[in-house]
Amino acid sequence: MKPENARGVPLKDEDLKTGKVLTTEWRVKADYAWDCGIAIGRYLDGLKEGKIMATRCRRCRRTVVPPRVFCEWCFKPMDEWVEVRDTGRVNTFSVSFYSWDMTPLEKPEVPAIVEIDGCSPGVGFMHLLGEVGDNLEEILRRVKVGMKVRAVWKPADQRTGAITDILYFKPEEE
Amino acid sequence: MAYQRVAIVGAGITKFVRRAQETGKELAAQASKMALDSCGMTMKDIESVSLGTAPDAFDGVHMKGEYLADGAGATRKPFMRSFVGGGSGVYAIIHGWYHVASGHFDTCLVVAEEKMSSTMPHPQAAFNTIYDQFTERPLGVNLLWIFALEMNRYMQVHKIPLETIAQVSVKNKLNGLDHPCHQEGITPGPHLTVKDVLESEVMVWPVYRLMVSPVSDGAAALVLASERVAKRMTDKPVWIEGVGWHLDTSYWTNRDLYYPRYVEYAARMAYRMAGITDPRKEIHVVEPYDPFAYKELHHLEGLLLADKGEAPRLLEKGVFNRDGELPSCPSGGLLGVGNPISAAGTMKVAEIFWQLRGEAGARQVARPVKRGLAQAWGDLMQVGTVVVLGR
Amino acid sequence: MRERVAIAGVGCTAFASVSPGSSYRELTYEAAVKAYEEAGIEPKDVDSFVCTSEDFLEGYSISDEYCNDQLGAVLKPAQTIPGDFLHSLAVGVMHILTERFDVVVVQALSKASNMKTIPEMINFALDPVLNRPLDITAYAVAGLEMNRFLAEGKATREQCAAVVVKNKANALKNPSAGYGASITVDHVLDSEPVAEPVRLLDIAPYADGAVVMVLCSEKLAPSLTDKPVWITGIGWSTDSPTMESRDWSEAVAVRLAGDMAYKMAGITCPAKEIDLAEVNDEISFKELQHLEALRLFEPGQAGRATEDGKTSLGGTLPVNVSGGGLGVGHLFECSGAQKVLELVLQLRGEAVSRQVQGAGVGLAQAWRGIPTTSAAVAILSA
Amino acid sequence: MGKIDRVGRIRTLHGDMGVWHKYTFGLAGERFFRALAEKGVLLASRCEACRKTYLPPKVYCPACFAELTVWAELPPRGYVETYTFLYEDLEENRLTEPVAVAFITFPGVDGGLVHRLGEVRPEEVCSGLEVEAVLAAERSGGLQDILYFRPSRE
Repeated sequence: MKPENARGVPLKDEDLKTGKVLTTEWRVKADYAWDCGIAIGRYLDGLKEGKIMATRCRRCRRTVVPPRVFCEWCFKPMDEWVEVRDTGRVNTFSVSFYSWDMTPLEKPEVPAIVEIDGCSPGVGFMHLLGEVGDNLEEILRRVKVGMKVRAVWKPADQRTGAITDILYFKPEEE
Repeated sequence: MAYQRVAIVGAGITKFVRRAQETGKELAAQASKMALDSCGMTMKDIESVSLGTAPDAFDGVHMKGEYLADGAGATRKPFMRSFVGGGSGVYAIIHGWYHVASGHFDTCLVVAEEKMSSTMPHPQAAFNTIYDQFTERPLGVNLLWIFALEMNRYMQVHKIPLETIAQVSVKNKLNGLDHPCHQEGITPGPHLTVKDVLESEVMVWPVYRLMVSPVSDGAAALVLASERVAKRMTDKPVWIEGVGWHLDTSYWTNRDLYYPRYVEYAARMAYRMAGITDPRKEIHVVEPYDPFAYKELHHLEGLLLADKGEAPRLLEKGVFNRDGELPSCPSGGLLGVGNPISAAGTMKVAEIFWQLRGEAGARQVARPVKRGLAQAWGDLMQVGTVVVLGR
Repeated sequence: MRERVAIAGVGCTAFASVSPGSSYRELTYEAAVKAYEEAGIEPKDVDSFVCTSEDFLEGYSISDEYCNDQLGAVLKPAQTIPGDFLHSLAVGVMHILTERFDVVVVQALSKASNMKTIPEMINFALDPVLNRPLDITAYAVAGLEMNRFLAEGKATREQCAAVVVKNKANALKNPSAGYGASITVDHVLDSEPVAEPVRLLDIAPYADGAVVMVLCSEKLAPSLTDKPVWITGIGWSTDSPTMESRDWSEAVAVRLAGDMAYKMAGITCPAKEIDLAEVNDEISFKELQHLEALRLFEPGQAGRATEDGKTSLGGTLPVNVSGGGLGVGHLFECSGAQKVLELVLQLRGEAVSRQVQGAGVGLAQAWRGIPTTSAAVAILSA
Repeated sequence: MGKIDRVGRIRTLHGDMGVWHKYTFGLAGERFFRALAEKGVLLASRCEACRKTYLPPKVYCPACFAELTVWAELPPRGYVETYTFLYEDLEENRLTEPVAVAFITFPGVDGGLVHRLGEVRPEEVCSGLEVEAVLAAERSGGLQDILYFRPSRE
């Protein structure tokens, strides 16, 4: 039966910790100062002012967020900036019990894709939902795909021009 | 048809393990040696090397392709790395196919390697860096989010119960027990049931722990040869009849995740080249990419091997079992064998290679097989890479 | 000679030390619009898109995710090659030679200015067990190689400095080169030592920029351009990547890549058949080392030829008339693209103030930089 | 969409790739650095087919993939093949004292080691200089177990 006598020496986590096997560590300093450019620059400026800025292509009749200077469908420059509303509908969501580096969370986070009102159908961005409960059962009871939500902003003086200027999206009565 | 016909003549693989003592170079060398020995070739017979390996952030070496070069036998040879995220494991074969089909070379060694265990504090932390630094990374996103969001969308649109999706884990993890290289500890035992899967820890709902393929170290390799050389090397060459790959927009939050159009376009490209008009009849065994349980069903629909939303029902009818009409993931897949990302894709191509030659032993599917398909997926729900093989 | 591949359109942004007004997407978009305009095509006419990038240079993992929208490559065959632009060019050539594709777009860009810790990034490419614990700047590799190159009498220290003087003077005549200067050999020799004998002015400064090119099959070329430039030879190779098992003075991978490209192009005597060359000069001595590995000069002769002006504009074999990396700036993975771009302008006779008269066959050679031994070569002809 | 034509409108986002790494030494590295730590000796591995003796040793031959089981201790004396003097550290700070680094080969061996040179005046350093390894008193297993190479004493 193929494959035969495959190689590979498995180790246990302790082997690395107890020094049964030699190891060496390296903390790379990989620092960057990314140029935001035209589209994302204006987008982050807008967030600082409590606005969600989108761009619109007239030929494709598309208003999209996050904004870009080109329409990737027809490859022409976008025609105009459009301020869209800070409300929308949940396209999909999940309930995360782990942080970005797999440390368990006491209170679960609720990531979601929010379709933003004022953009083309199905167009939105990823953010977190809030005020929807802090255990799985309650969250699954209160959060539904298609549900209307509204952005909750940081106070103006604490906003820096970042996606985190929006704290989360909370449910909105119909 | 102006290009040379190309066949796979040899395959090699290492065990998939959670933490390997070997360096990435040593893993690549072990897989390459097995592939060459399996068809009685040496590096003198190899004219070019195509390496597939995923983010440098895992092995912890910048320009990882260069670091791995002497592990892939590339010293003083034409050597090129290709990188399409998780799809690299199958794309590296497509890349190798172009090396030979274009007439540049008569042989090409395809090597795929991944050593995720070097990443601290946890390999998942490296996945945070695949997200857009301006609009997504500040949210503290981890890889499971995007899968859970897609899985939930797929389940909602087609009303698929969790129990059905859990069956994929059971099928693949039990299949994986028959694979000599399967990773220890990822399958509780031969008695695994849907109930066990749904009682495992909820990590990022609706993804349960036993629905996620493990983090792994491992390597796999294949030897490609032109028709002239292949016929000299083996009496059972497996022809690369179709190759296809497509990349969708990176604005993944502007597309509906319930259906992988990029996989469909990649499959159509490969089918057109292989002269396949009715894939559901002409493909006899398939290895779709299954990093998460739902993803196998999601990809079977993208590969046009099931209508949209139909894959779960075919699963329940046993169509995708090893003794079914269209065996899917007979190897055990990423869920059952392990997921060293790019090496996992190449493991799938190797599985189809062994199945078509009738050498899969305990994993050999019941029905006769003449044509098989291997597929990988990658990036932000964005790239499909497909290879159609035939005897 | 098998079927040839044509370059039907080229587009590039300015090459500058910083590019804060554009994001990496906008930089590529600007170059793509120019290239598609020149070839008279739209993204839907393109069969395959080959992008070039390295994760840790861009600052995010799987840079393949973010390469396609700005090329219009949505739901298209697109892939990323972590190599130099010349490696991606080779992929484009292979795609077209299988006759499954007629039009292929190749892209590369540099956002070097966005990296805050470049030496640590280069060091991060060293072996974590055998080299990194020394905690030294990766320019040590260049120092060890240059010292060996000089010790074996391949060239004198002054001849290496003459390369810097020549390339920075050439750059003064290239409007898109940012690092032109009128300096002397002594300026170079007296600059601050970094990894003796490598000094500050021996090292090409970094630059930003993007290049996009449209390749097409021989039969389609007439319908896309009336001034095609033909890729008649392509080759690439890698020597052992480790410090401990490399040849310290000869660029073996460059020789092998060159021979592969010459074989495909049917070139038997490169020194006579190549009219001009754009070769990697990331560190001054590398230009001389690469010229000899490419058989354009006999071993030990490239240095003297540079001093005698043979490799200057107007010489018998002009080298790096664009200014090279020392004059235009080192563009990381996009370096090869700047070299091919120069050859396209020269072979079309559009190089104005720095036109090489009667340029018919040009060579572009790339090296992936410290600490690699990977090289690629392309032969272009009018 | 217009270009940014005022420096005040330029926006930059600072960030990093927030991972660090813990590496194993591999099968060959484990054996090499254990021998160095415990017995203070350098090992090389031999490929008969290619007639090559690799330093640092490998468990496979990069040229023919043969498994290398013949390992041997090297005489403690090596020779400087090439060297350089570093005037900058990793963070591009100027060094007050240049650091000498060399590639050291050993008789009958393919390869060698890159390491610092110590106890030597810059003008003494030359190709062919015979050197010996100066080992740390307390050895934990790794390249740091060699402090530097110095001109050999006898």
